[in-house]
Amino acid sequence: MMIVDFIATGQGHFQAIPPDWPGGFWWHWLFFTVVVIGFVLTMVMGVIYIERRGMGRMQSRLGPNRTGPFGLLQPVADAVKVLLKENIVPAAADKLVHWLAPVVAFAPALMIFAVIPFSNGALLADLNIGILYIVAISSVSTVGVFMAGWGSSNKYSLLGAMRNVAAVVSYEIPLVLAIVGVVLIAGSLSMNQIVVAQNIPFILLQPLGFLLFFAAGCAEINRSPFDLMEADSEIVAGFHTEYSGMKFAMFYLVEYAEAVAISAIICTLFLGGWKGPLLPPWLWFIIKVMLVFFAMVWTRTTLPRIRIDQLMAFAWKFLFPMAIINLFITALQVLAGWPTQLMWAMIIVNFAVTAFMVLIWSRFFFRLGWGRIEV
Amino acid sequence: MTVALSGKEVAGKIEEKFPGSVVESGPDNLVVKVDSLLDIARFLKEADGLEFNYLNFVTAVDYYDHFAVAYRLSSLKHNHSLTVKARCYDRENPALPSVTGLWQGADFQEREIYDLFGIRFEGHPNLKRIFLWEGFEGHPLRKDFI
Amino acid sequence: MKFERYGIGIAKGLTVTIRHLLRHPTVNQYPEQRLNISRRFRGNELIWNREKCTGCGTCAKTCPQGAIEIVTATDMAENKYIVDKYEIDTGYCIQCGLCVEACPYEALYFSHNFECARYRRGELVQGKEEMLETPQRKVSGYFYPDKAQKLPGQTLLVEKITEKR
Amino acid sequence: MAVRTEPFVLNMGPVHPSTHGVFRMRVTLDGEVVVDIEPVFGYLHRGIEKLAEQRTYAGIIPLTDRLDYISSMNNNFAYCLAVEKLAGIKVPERAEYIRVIISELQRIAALLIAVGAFLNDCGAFFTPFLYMFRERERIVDLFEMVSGQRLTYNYLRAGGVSQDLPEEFLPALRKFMDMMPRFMDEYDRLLQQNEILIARAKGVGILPAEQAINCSISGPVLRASGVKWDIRKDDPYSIYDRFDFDVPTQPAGDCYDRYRQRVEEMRQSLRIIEQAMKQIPSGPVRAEVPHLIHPPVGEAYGRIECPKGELGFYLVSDNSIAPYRCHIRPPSLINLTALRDMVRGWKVADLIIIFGSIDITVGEIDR
Repeated sequence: MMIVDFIATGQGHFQAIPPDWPGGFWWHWLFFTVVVIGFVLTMVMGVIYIERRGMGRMQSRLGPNRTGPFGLLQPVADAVKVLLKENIVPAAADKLVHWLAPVVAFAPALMIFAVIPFSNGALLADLNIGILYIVAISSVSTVGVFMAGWGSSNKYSLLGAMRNVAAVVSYEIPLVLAIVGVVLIAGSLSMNQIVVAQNIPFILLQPLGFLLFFAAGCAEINRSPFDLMEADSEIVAGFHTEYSGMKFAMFYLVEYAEAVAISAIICTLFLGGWKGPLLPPWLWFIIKVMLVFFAMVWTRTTLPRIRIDQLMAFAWKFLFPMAIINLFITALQVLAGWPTQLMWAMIIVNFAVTAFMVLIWSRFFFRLGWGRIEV
Repeated sequence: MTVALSGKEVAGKIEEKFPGSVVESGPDNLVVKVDSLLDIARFLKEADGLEFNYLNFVTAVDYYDHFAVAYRLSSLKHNHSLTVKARCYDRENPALPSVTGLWQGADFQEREIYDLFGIRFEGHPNLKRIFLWEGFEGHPLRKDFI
Repeated sequence: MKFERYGIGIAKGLTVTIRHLLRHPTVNQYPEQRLNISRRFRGNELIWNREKCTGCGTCAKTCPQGAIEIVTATDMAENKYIVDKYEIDTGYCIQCGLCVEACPYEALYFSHNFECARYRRGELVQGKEEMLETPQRKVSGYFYPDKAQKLPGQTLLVEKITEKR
Repeated sequence: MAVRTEPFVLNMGPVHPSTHGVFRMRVTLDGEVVVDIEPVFGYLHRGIEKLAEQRTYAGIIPLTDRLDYISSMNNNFAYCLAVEKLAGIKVPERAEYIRVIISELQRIAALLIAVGAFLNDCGAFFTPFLYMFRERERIVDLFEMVSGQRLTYNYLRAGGVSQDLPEEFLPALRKFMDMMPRFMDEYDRLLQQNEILIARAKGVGILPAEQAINCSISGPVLRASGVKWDIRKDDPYSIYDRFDFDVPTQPAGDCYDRYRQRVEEMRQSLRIIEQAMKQIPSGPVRAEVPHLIHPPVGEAYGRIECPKGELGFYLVSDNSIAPYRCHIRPPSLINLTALRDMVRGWKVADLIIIFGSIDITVGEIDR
């Protein structure tokens, strides 16, 4: 029904122009396109720097510190180096698919940022189905990844791509279910509305939802401990084993752009987005994105990788039932009107529920490593 | 402390069971006939009081007129050890029975001896060259290999 | 197997890594920050004492790689050998130190210099003149404890505090 | 519904991030499940046994450094034991203690790498590996002080060690010994109870005790299968009978047990060093041994418990200055015998960690 509406009314669904914006829709569109591209590129450089330096320090070494002040220009140097490299295409590769794969993977990663608010109303398109749009778009990257794995005609690539497809298909479900809890409380699918509705960050109201979303999001974008699509110790580099030069740079960009995207979504849905005292909203937003990304770096530094069957079991036997239960409890609370009236009670109850559920579920129903598939 | 069993004592035990199979016996080793090597090996592995369940290593030495293949056996239960040798006089096409059926640990080592000395082990499940590639000429650890 | 659940092990691990974030890194920045190498350093270069060498060739015999080439002539008047050619191909040298240990006249030492990379293989061959002791190339204390005493002490990582910020 | 699948062959290595060198496995996979595996060796074959036949007894010691290049001191030790047995050389007391200290330090260093590499194979992105390298670096520093080099030490000689310990060695070792247990606790905190590691490694790649013995497995892999067999205890060489230490074993013989076994062995090594440091006497460190040894005709087998297992040198002498035959018993190679049985039916990811838990060095496999 909604899609029919959307097509029929066309632009009508864009809430589009904030009232004080000088110029029309097209200026808005042009400005934010530039902002989004600039934001993604600079943030990718920023997070690469954070990842390498932060991980270096956690591993008792320094990380890159030679190019520029504090090594800040290292991502630039990397980019220049990788762009100047020879572009090698395997003889047996499916040339067209091999060539197209990075583009297909990159476009959705960029498109996600269209609906992410940097400040109140400051976003490319304030879709009233923003979160649905994100869910739909974000899994398109998988097609690119699978094209890369298939087109390279390399067995490692194929293994990596198959793992990725399996993981993304499974993890979409808990991801979406974790979002629904937030949507229920906020009462809107629009990203901007969700932020506006957060008088307190939703992580307090939805602790279990946050955990589920964080785990599922990490799996969705191949961050450790779910990075087994490009597990370097097992299948060399996974789907981009055969990529080099510019195309490899694209995949590298996709990897980090997706990480930034998931961080941005997490901080929009759970951490209050651009809201914060004193500092300007866009700065708050960037700080929060960086913090979430740092958490990902932190887990990547510490945790071993899980196996593919454990990955699937984790999605279906742990995250999925937990998400359902979380959704059920949230729905009851929303029916009872808690989010508006008994906010403190909801915080306490939900934290208790989270701890209780995790304990019970891992005590009786699920343990990592159960249910190995025998041959 | 691992006790090195006297070859003479063990030779006596073997002679009882398989008369005429021991060629020579010294204080710490004994040399057996190639034909009865597998039987003796099984006897050494299973006989009470010996129970050599652990094969430390297998190796060969080229003495120009013959190859001596040495099996160093020990028993983790009784903590004693023994070196059993077999001599292979054929230089063109030396062959020995494989002991992989008794001690799986001999698998790679027999392949290694095959590779580097050219001694074939009959009954080995996968007797291929191990370090050098198929088609390499000669067997490097033979003394006449330059 | 009580501890296998609830994420306690994961949380413990996370504390360890975050604590390392606040510690000093263990690495040092090589060209600016140089550590003293061992007093007994066995490097790529050898140092030869022209006065003490009698040209007996023990070093060449001991060398397992055959990297030392020594050609001598007999000086009948003084009843000794004259070393015509003494060459070490440091490209073949495995720095085992057996030649230094074998020299009966204490005429061969290791050099304490470690930055001796070359661009060409041919430059790796050390001739007679390049093997003498110079201020840049000090004698290493390998096998000669009295020489070792004169060298600066080795910087040890065990003495570097990395646990506190 | 049964899906019809078709196995395919994957060539792992010789250049692969986690084959620990140039080792190759032809893996037959059915989807992700390992159906068959054939290890292929020889990419690092240097013919050390053949080379040894043309070198003097002293000249072989640098060759042994290059066998298992992360535990060179132990290789030297095994070789020197064999030569001493062959030529009947008596080693001075102080040299024996130095050997034990050095060899146990080397064991810690090698086991640190083994554990670190195993955890790295499990996917902990270099963190445990780098932490353990940090401690290994401290040990290597001590070795550099003693022998002048950081990897190929060439320190032990038939009849002792090449030179005495420098006087600053024992204080530095003391400092190391004081800090090491703290770091070991830290490693345990990092990953010992990690749920993911337990899920990955517990029950994976089980090696039963009978099969381990039958396959001539030795070292930590054997002990992790529950066989209490340590050459230091059961056939004490050098002066190991003077020290009080335990031989830890693990019950199950899976990857996690092998990992724990190595950590426990490090602690035991620390105990041995502690005692040796207290007892070390002064005196000469090298027996009067001629440069060119002419051992009597005969054969000798010198073996030690090296970090990978039983490392032995089987020397045959013909009374010349070079051994007639020098056979090396490589623990890495022989420990791989059971690999095929251990990995069949597990997944690719398990193959990597099972292989990592065996802990091989290709320099020793191929020789």
